[in-house]
Amino acid sequence: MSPINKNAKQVLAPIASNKRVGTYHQIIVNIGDLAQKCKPGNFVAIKVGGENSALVLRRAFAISRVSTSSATGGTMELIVAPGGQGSTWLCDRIEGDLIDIVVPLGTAFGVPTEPVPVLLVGGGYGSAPLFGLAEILNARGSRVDMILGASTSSNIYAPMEGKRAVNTMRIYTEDGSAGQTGRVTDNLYEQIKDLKAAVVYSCGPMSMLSAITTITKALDVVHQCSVEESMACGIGICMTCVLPVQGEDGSVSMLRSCIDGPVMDGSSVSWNQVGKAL
Amino acid sequence: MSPINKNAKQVLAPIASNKRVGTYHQIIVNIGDLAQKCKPGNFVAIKVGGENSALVLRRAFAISRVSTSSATGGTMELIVAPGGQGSTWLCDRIEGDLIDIVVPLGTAFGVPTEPVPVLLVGGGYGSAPLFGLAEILNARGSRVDMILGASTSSNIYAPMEGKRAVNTMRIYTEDGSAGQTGRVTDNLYEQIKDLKAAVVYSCGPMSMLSAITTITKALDVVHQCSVEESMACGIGICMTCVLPVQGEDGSVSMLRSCIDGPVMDGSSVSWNQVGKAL
Amino acid sequence: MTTIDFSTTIGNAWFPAPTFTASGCASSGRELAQFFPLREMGGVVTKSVMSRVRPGRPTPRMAETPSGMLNSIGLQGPGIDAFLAQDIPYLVEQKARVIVSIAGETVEEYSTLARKLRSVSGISAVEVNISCPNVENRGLVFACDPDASRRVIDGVRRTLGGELPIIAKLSPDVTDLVSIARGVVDAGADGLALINTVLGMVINVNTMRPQLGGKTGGLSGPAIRPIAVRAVYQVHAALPKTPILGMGGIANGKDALEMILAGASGVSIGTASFGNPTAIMSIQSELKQMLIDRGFKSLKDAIGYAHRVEEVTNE
Amino acid sequence: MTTIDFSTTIGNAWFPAPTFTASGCASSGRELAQFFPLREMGGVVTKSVMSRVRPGRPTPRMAETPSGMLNSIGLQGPGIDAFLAQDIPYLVEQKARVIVSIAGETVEEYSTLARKLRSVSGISAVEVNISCPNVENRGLVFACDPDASRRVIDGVRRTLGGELPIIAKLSPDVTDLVSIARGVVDAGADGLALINTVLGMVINVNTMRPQLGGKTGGLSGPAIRPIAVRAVYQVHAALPKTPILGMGGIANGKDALEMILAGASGVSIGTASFGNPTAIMSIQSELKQMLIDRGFKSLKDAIGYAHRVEEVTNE
Ligand SMILES: Cc1cc2nc3c(=O)[nH]c(=O)nc-3n(C[C@H](O)[C@H](O)[C@H](O)COP(=O)(O)OP(=O)(O)OC[C@H]3O[C@@H](n4cnc5c(N)ncnc54)[C@H](O)[C@@H]3O)c2cc1C
Ligand SMILES: Cc1cc2nc3c(=O)[nH]c(=O)nc-3n(C[C@H](O)[C@H](O)[C@H](O)COP(=O)(O)OP(=O)(O)OC[C@H]3O[C@@H](n4cnc5c(N)ncnc54)[C@H](O)[C@@H]3O)c2cc1C
Ligand SMILES: Cc1cc2nc3c(=O)[nH]c(=O)nc-3n(C[C@H](O)[C@H](O)[C@H](O)COP(=O)(O)O)c2cc1C
Ligand SMILES: Cc1cc2nc3c(=O)[nH]c(=O)nc-3n(C[C@H](O)[C@H](O)[C@H](O)COP(=O)(O)O)c2cc1C
Ligand code: FES
Ligand code: FES
Repeated sequence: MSPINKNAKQVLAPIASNKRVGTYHQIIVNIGDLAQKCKPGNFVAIKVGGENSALVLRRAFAISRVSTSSATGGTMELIVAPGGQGSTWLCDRIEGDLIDIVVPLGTAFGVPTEPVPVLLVGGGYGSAPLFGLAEILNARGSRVDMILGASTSSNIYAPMEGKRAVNTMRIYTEDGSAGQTGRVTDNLYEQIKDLKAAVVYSCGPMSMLSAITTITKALDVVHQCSVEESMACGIGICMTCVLPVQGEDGSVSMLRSCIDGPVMDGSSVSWNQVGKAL
Repeated sequence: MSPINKNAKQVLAPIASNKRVGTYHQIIVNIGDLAQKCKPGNFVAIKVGGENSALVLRRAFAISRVSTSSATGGTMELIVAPGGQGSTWLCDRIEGDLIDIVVPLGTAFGVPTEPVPVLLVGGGYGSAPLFGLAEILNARGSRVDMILGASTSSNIYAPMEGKRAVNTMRIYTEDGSAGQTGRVTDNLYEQIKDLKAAVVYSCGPMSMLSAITTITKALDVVHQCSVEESMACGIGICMTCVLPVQGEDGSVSMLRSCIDGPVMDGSSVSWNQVGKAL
Repeated sequence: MTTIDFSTTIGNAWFPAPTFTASGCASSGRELAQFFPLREMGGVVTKSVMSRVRPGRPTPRMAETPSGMLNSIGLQGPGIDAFLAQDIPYLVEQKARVIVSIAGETVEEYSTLARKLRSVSGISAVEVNISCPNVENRGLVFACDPDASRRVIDGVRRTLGGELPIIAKLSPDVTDLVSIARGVVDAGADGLALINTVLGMVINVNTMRPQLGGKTGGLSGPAIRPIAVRAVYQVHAALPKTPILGMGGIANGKDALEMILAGASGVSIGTASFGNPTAIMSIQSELKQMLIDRGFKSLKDAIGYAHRVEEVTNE
Repeated sequence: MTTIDFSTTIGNAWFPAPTFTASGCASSGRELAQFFPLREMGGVVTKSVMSRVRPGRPTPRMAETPSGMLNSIGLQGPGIDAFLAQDIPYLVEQKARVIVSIAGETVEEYSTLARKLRSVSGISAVEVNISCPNVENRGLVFACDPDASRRVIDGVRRTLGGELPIIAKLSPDVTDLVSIARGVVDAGADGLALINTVLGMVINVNTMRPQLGGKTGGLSGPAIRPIAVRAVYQVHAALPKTPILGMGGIANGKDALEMILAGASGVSIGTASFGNPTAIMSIQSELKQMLIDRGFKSLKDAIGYAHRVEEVTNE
């Protein structure tokens, strides 16, 4: 059997809860045993709009955390920003509603074999998958520090329970409504050095990932980032979600961010060629 | 102001109740003062499918009855057969849901100035508007008899309370599962004669209306029928819902069944030209 | 409240707003007047009228399709004389601005129709619907034949003289829309209406025959909007000075803005009015607000804005 | 359980079921194999492959539209040699029936590609995607040019000899689809694939520029189904003996049946697989059941059934 998405299944899953958190919705979905197959960084593709819908494509959402406790029977948590038609529809679902999902999809964050200090950087709802990751890194003995940024405080997603696995958390908002005024990248160079971080993990807007890569490259630190490109299928069959990625031999090719991503090695992404013709 | 649909309004109206009756749904909608403007035979055009829906056209439904009592604040009753996408969506609405309606539309059944015996003939959900009509005719002193037909018993819509205004009710089913085996037109000629009916009112499939017209013409009895053609707009702007109708001068022209109907003089409809090029 | 110059022009015709009915989607105007005053929109484009009374195609004349519909009306209508006697006076009385749409089966019929319009007052422009079968050429649709298209517009231009603006309404069912557009503009069209419906068909899986009486029908509604936007964008790129009335699936202010940015000077709304009788009014106010939100001082500044040349940025 | 002969043929190629992937909507096949065994459908139509490696168009490459989507992939691919080395062996190993889709920028490139296919085993047919810009003729799409279409198919036919069936894939963006179809059949095509995507555009109302990196894109999905059904119906009426692979917005068994009744011998499923990875499997079983319910003993009896002549009834 092919290794692509080898654990992915299409299932109808019931919503366990849907709670507003700031501008986001925290949506918990019962996915049973599939929860055991989900790794931090994986995403889920959800059918939106219901019957008779004019929306024909699934929407991708990062899996924030999974719980495999026998009490809940396996759940995954999503952090959804109601924006356009599909995400608004999803945020309108209530407990018990069934949603059609394909999960788990895509690559996962690589976890170091040794407990090394790591820094997690999230922008907006991009912090979501970092909390699941933090728990695992923390459990493996890594020191985990986190930096979150957003345009304004209500766009910062930083749940109480998520902070348990984190050593320090620094917050930046562009309007200064929470934490420091500015962007996550403002003092990133110094922070990586101070923390002696061996790996930077990131998730957020593409411009942020690109800026982080510049810094991690200068410091020669590993940067694993979760990218976000428009995806029509989420399973590797349409070629819409591509990013220019440099191979071992230096040549750049267009890789699918749904199966060769969303977690990619930031230093291999040819950021200045994103959105340009090769 | 133009006389076309002069009372029609587009409003968001709450569903008061939705109850299954046989294969149909009896749906009651709060329409406030608009109920006073609805006459038997009028119809309502309802937006279906909800937000993001791929269904772009309204669906027409005959108004079965209205209530203008101050207790309910004005309601209309619909009898809906869940069939395709739009009607199924409507039947899935629950109490309190708001629906986007345009009401009242189309022509109404003409009520005789004198109390004369009348016969009401309905096929399937076509009986719906006849009950509201029966109440008015009965209140005006007419003797009202009714004949209902359908393929099978569960497709007969004949509510208890509806029967109050009716003198006799005869039922025909094609499979014999209720009433007599056969069609409403089987003994219609004799029944019209026996009842000395001065007007036949009908609503149902086009083939039934056509067959009734043959009989009423032979007996020289007035036949007011409510037709059902595919309607894209329901308000007279698209010209999709036309029927060949003979004018005073004998010439046949294509009239819109949404504004020159749905109630039409059966003898003026050129039934054998329906669906043909003029 | 911020204001904006919301007016638009097509040839020498001025309209206070860029929102119009689409031909054949407002009947004579009376039916919509129940829902809003006709003078509040940019203008009424009337149903394409022919010389003589036309019964149109057999029913069923419509089929709903995903995010769209097919229609096969076959230009049912009362003929030009009855139309001018009954409908125009009503529209004028309502203070509506009127664009009369004409359709013919021969080049000559179009000219005859144009002749009848010359002396009629209260008409702002003539829309020449050339998406009709040419009986003189095996029923080939005029708008699919560059030469026949040109000849129709040329005949109408000569007949009308220079006064009334002519808007040629084109079909998207062609290999090279830009060359058809160029041809009719060369022949004297002041503006273009894009797009007419796309030829389609639905087969009823129960009867296992075509659903429409006329077998094929015209596809309209949001389903075709990307085709319409592309058509307007392509033609505006080639003929930036020619005003375009953009249409095809416009259902809200955002859709109207998309069409304006692509290069339309005004928008026509058809199918959306079937689903929502007051669609034109809400589209109009949403569009105005969206233009204001984006800092436009006038509608005209937004026309074709999506074509602007990329500023060179050095990051 | 009632059974039915569900098989279909295109030229001399036999398929146990009439359901195929649409080119470019199943990548190399491996990705879908996670969701169902590839051999269970009629066949895999591979992504159009060119001579050399192609990076494709810039992102964003897609935009969702009402009941549809635009794509602008630009035929990204590994080139024919890598494709034959990596993808074909996998598909053969999976016991999938394979239709290879080829695309070129010159008439010569198509022939070159065909030559490479001659000696490859495990291929059932070749789909020649001629909806590509012809670099030798101002980038005019081959399928929009009757003469260039014919020359491409003629070249492929000569190169392949008589063995592998050739399916010419046409674009609906033409004035006269039937004449293009006739031309390629005369030039040696055994079958036709209808339809490729319809050219469209979306403008982002925030950036106020075209949404796609490539500006225009191809419209697919249920929105275009009425156009596809019409295309298949028209071409089947003109060329009743030519097998057609029908596609465009097929999302369930009913849609597939509609296409078969219109005249398709098989159906390809593209966009529906994006929304539902197992779409092809459910379409296949729904279609089979609907045919049985309607009393068909074999799929072949249903092909083009909507064209049957009206029995004369005397009512
Ligand atoms: C790998 C991945 C992970 C994601 N994780 C999250 C998450 O955890 N929380 C969350 O709220 N959103 C997430 N998104 C974005 C999400 O998939 C939707 O795109 C977003 O919710 C907007 O969809 P919409 O239907 O509301 O908007 P619409 O405007 O209706 O969307 C139209 C189309 O554009 C695409 N699109 C719009 N915005 C984006 C975007 N930002 N990125 C990619 N495609 C877009 C949509 O997918 C859709 O196909 C993720 C996207 C990807 C690719
Ligand atoms: C004047 C009038 C009164 C009606 N009254 C009733 C009523 O009281 N109760 C009731 O259940 N239905 C009634 N109908 C039929 C109703 O409008 C819907 O057409 C029917 O419910 C099927 O719609 P759908 O969305 O479920 O089917 P779909 O298959 O999704 O409909 C597709 C399209 O075909 C049209 N269509 C399908 N069936 C019919 C039909 N039988 N007549 C006309 N158009 C059709 C639909 O309106 C729609 O545009 C009436 C129709 C008209 C014109
Ligand atoms: C029911 C109907 C009737 C139409 N009649 C005409 C017509 O008479 N003349 C014409 O030029 N276009 C006619 N059209 C095409 C519309 O004017 C318009 O070009 C097309 O529907 C696309 O716009 P829409 O998607 O907003 O409806 C008709 C469209 C519909 C749906
Ligand atoms: C993302 C995408 C990629 C496509 N790539 C190709 C291709 O490489 N070659 C080709 O002939 N058609 C290609 N097509 C067109 C499809 O094969 C098909 O003709 C069209 O999408 C209509 O079918 P659908 O509505 O089921 O998707 C592509 C379509 C899509 C959506
Ligand atoms: S989203 Fe389709 S290949 Fe990645
Ligand atoms: S339904 Fe549109 S005119 Fe009657």
